Amino acid sequence: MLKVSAVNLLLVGVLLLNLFMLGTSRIRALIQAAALQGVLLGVIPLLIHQHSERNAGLIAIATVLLKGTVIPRMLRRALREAQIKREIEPLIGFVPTMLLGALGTLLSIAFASELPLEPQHRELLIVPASFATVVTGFLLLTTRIKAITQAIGYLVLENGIFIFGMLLVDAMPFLVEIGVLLDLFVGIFVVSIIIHHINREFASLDTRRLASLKE
Amino acid sequence: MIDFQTLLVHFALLLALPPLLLGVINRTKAWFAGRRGPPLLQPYHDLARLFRKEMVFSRTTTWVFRAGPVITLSAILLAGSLVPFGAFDAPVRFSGDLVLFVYLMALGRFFTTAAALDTGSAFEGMGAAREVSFACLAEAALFMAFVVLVRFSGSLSLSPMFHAPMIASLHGLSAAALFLVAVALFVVLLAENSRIPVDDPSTHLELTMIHEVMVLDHSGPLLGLILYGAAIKLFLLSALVLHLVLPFTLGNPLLDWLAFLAGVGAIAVGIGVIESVMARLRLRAVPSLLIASAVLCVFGFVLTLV
Amino acid sequence: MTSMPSAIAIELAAALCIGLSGAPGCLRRRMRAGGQGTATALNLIGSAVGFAGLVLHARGGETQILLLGSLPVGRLAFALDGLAALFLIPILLISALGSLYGSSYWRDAEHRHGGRRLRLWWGIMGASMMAVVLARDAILFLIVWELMALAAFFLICSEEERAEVRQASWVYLVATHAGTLCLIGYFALLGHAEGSTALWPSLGSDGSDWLPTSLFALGIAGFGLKAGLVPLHVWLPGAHANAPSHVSALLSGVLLKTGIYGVVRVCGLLPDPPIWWGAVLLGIGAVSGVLGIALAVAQQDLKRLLAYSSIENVGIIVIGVGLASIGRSLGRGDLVALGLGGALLHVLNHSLFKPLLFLAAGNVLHATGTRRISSLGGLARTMPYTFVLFAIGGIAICGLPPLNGFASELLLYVGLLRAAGVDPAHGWAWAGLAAPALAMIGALAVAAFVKVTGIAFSGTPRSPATAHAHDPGVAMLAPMAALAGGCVVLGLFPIAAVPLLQRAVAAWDPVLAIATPPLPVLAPLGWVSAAGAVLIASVAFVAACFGRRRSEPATAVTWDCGYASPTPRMQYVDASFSETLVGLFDWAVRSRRVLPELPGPFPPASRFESEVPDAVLDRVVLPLAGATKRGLSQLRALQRGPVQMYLLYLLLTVVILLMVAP
Amino acid sequence: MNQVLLLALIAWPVLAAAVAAAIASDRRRPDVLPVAAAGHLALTLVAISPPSPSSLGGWLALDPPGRLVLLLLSVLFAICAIYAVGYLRYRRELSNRVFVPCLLGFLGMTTLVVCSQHLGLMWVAVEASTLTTAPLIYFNRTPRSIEATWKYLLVGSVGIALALLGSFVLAYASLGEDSSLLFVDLLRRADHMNRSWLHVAFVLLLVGYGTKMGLAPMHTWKPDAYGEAPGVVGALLAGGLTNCAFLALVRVFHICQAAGEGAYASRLLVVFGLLSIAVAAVFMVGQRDFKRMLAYSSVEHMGILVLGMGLGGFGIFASLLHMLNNGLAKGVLFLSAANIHRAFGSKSVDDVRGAMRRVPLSGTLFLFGFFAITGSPPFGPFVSEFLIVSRAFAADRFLVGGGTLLLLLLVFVGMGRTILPMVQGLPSPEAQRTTYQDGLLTGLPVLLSMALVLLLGLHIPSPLEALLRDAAAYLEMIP
Repeated sequence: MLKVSAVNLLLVGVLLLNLFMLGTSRIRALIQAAALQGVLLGVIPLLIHQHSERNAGLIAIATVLLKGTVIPRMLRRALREAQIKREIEPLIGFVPTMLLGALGTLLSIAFASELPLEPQHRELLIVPASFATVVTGFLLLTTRIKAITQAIGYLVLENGIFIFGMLLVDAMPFLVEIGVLLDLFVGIFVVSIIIHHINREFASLDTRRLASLKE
Repeated sequence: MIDFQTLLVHFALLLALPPLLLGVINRTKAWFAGRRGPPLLQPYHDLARLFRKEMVFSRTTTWVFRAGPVITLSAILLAGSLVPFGAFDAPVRFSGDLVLFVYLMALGRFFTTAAALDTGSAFEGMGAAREVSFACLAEAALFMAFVVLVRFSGSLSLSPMFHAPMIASLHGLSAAALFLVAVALFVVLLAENSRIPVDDPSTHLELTMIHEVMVLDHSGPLLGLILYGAAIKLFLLSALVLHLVLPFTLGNPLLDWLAFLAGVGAIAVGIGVIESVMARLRLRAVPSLLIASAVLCVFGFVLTLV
Repeated sequence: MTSMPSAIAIELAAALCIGLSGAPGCLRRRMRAGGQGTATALNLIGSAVGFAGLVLHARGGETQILLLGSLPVGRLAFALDGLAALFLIPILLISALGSLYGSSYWRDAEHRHGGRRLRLWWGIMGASMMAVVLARDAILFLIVWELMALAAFFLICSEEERAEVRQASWVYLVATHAGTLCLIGYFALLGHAEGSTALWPSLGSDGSDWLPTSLFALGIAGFGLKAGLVPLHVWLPGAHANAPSHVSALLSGVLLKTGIYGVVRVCGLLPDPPIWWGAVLLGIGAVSGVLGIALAVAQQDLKRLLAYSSIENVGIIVIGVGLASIGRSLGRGDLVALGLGGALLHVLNHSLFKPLLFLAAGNVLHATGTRRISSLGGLARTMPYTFVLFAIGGIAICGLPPLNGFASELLLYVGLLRAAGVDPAHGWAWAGLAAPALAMIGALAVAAFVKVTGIAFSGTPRSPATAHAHDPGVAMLAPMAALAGGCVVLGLFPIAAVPLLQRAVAAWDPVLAIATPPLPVLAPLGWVSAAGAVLIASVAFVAACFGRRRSEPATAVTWDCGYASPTPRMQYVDASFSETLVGLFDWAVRSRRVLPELPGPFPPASRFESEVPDAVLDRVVLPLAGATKRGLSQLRALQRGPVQMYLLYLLLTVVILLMVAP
Repeated sequence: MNQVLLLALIAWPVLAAAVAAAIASDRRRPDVLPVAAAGHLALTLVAISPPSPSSLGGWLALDPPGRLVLLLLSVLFAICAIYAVGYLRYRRELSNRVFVPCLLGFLGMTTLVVCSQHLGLMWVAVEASTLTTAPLIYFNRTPRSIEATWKYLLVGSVGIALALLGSFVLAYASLGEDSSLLFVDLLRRADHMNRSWLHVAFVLLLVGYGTKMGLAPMHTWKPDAYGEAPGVVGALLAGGLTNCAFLALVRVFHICQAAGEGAYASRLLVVFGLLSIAVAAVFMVGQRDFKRMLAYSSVEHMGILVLGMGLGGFGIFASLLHMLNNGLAKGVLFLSAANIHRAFGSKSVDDVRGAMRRVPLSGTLFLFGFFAITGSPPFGPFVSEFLIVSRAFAADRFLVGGGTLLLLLLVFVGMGRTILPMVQGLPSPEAQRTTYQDGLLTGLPVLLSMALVLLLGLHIPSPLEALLRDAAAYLEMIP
């Protein structure tokens, strides 16, 4: 029971971080928030696993390492290399995006309540939190202009999916979890390389310049 | 089938009478104009004179120019053997001979117009163009009339078809249908022989619009053939129309022959009268006249359906 | 009985021989005159073998299927029945004569690039057309059908360096692909109804009524596109006009007939089709005939004129097929025999005189370098043989006695009139209305071909090239002479074709065919021969009466009503010749005119131009296509470039799908 | 032997990739490709012949559809490997240090996708294959190619992420005693699955793997990627990667059918199929860039694949057959298009004229490839498309069948209007200045794949037919 409330507490934190990420205007803060979210996610498996502590522990460590430290560092490096203004340029303003995010959260909660859950997951906020985070990721991806902010959006999207994975921390084999994390890592790695090249070719990370291929 | 005893009489009439028809027409017109006019046999004299004359050919012409009148005349003569005269069946008759009749006429037209174009003269080209253009409508009208008669007679041969009215005309509706067909056929007759109101044969050659202008360059015997053929064509169509205006027989062969001659003469007089009292139509108006005649036949056809 | 498979085998061997005729040439090194003789020889041999096979088939009994193996979903099934045999004749004839003609018309010396490719596809086309009529399996049929279509495409764009050729071949390609798609639908539906891909099945009439109807519609659309029925004829004029002339001959003489073949098979689908099938076909046929020939009269391009007259002839043939279908619905064997017999006889006839005309046009094009009728003239003097052959073709195509066109049209007239008038109780009177239409078609055909012979061949030359034209060599004249001979023979002795027709009709509708008197009883074919003979005799006689007179007659300049020195430019030209008729059909033909404005009493030199666009292609299809393209290009805004937009599509898709999820 | 076979099959290309990376010289490096391809093909032929191998306790195995895809993949890669050697000779100015290893890595990862019998593992493999292809698209090092890569990476990764979420949801739907993510277990427990979770899972997986396949409206990365990538990469993506994604989708669809939700899934598949064909047709009309046009053609045929799958019955057989036909025909088109691109130095239709005279072999094959891909007999795609339309009629879906035929006509017009002017006519003088000529290495592979397409149209070899029938039967069978 205690575990459950603790987990929900963490998830609420995650949701708040979502809104913050949608609202903030500074890329550095955005990266911080994403990293913090990663750390929070890393803690959750330790709380909700039934058995197989070892795997849960390993996963938690890997998650915290990757999402909390390594990936944010890569992003910061990309940011440093690209000599760009630290402001986030939204396609639509911050307030509208926040409102959309809030709306998305509400919808996710409503939608999640439609779906039947296993008895041991009834009280948990996992499903709504996961969907809300996914929506947040999408919002970052679709409303932000700088390539790097989109990368962060992708990271947040993955976080949301990771949250859903908590439901299956027992069913899901260790190998797959690690594989997923590894893929995420490589993905972000390749993305940051491409960001590097974009910056070199276009002297900016403004994706509005990446619109020469069209009908 | 062919029966030879009528064949002789038939061809005798076919070859002898047509120029006389022209004479009758001219006399009628003269009478209306208050002149004495040429003697009835004048056309024979003209033909005889032409056949004696020399020929002059344009340098641009080829064998088509010479072949045209010859083939036309032969086609018309052959067609003539299919047409029943008065109460008598045609010497040659078989199921489907009506198609042969129409297509022989068409063959004649093909060569007349080809010969006209062979001279390369603008006038004759003009005439040929009008001839073929109006024929499209005239042939449609003619065939529409034939369809009605086929429905009357249940036969596909000219002789039974044109003798059918004798039986059918008792019925009121069919009498109406027959009347429509008769009018249409008469219009076709005028058009095919380029008489007024479609064309005026008696004007000076260059000013006539269709037939005469096509034969500008023909001279001597060839011209004679052409005129002779035209006369035969007129005679044949008049014989066809005759069946519809007096659809009965007297029973006695001699009387029937006389009735036939009188009838054809009467039609010739009628043509003469029309030529005297009517003016020539504007060229643009000719198609509507022919279409009208075709429509009459369609009405006749519809009447046969009820 | 046992001779039958061997007959099929012989036909297939012939097809193989023809199909490979172009291959040896391609094996030679480039730029070396390759295998022209070989190709022609193989074509001739192949068609000889094919005719031998036909003779064998004529001896032997009824149809048997020859199975050679399997395809991914179908079987390699062939069969040779009366109908197929009849359609094989034009294929064999024209592919042989055409290649003979082409061997000197399309020399490698003049056509370095195209030559060997043309011969290759020529062979393939001949073979695939044979396979089309022999095929007895839907998949096999579609394969050879498309092979034929592609071969025709490559033949049409033999001179692809010319823009108009590319345009014409493109229009053809779209049309034929549309047709193929219709046929794919047709055979898919047929397979659904029959449960097999075997051809040609006859459905039980108990099937739900919409299925045969939709099959009929699909079949007529698919095959009608190939046959060139109005309004599906859009590809035909351009393709025929721009292909090499012997290819035009093959297209018009044979390719269109495969479409007719399909239409005939489609009409054989039901044992007792609804009468409106036949009525629709009669209507389509009449419209195609009248409009086709009306447009032909209006044409100013020799080969386009011939192409439109092909549409007219296809219309005539389809009238016959419609009559046969009506006869089938009424259970009247005489109508079936006369309608289908007339149609098939006209198929044979048209495959004689139309190639003849196209080859003659080829001679003219070869000698003068132009297809414009109004710049020709006087060819009767410079190219006498070509003129005679063209005239024979022209008279025949107008259906005038004593040539072959008359016999087939006579059968149709008799059939239509019998349907209207004879035994009215079991008749369908409205069929009678098609007879005047046919008569009008005939008269218009006379107008069209009088115009060509008169303007292009008679008179005086209108251009220097025309003045120095000359007849081609015997290698080009001989095939034409053969075709002309065919026209005369079939015209004088149509009886000769009767056994073929009887077998074909029997293959199409065995039930009614048994109870029907033979064609010569139904139609006066004997009288046709007699009339022809008498006509020729009387012409000879009258001519003789003049022949013995006088020495050389005097010659003079054409009498131009007193004007002493007429020039070639004063002659009547084709546009003015057809002016009246174009005016008469203006509602369909819609000619474009550029009238000169004549300012003041002494106007400067000015010109009058008129052209006749295709009623359907230029006024309906192309504008429609343009509008569609513009409409679709509006949708391109969906892909403007920003990746955010694309990601939004993903999100929306997911959301919508989750909303509609049950 | 049976145990290690699949491991070898996956490890061999990866090994080759390592070797290629180790080789220093740009000249020598490409020669690794044919060797690796030959080895892979040999192993494949062993693997697809019974007994079917499996290893890692059933995580790696070859199910009947897998055999088909593996065969196609291996053959296509062999063809492209030969071609790549010839192609890279013309691109000496660019280093292939990344290109060649990534090609081989791509082969390894796609093989892993085909062999993996575990939902999660399959996802990992698909994502990995996405990552290995990104550098391939970026080969030309131009701003446009960066843009293409960026879009490919972002859209692809997000799509794949959705697929991951879908996999999790599916796993959750079948949660219970002794549940695992092995397909056998999922199939076995299908009828206990929770319906509403299953629907969510299928939607997410459809969108996710559909993005990878390039179904409309998730196809947006395709024209950019195919347009900017080298032709050989385009061939591999259109013929290989998309089919792997299709295989993944088919496996999920199979589970849905087993769970008794086939009707719902089929409806979605048919809808997406028709939508993809329609969208492709719309964007093909008036297309000026012939490589982008091929991309849309790929979208269209992905649509046809899912359409056939959704129609069920012998539509499944047809769809699998069409997968082979389309893969090989795409090989013909992309490779010959690449040759034409080399010869004219432009991929805009306005600059390309008379390809049949400038590069006779490539031009002619391009034209015939066009006829093949538009479903003209006697080429392979005709058979499969005919079967699919017949299936639509047989299932009384007459509107679907008729609509498909209409759209196919529109596609034909759109493609033909673009392609015919390219191959016909006289080439412009600029075209004569480029050095490219059809050679053995760049011509033969195209000819080879064309021959295969033609063969499939006229006669399907009995072993292949057996494979197809097994696969169709396996997908129709519901445990």
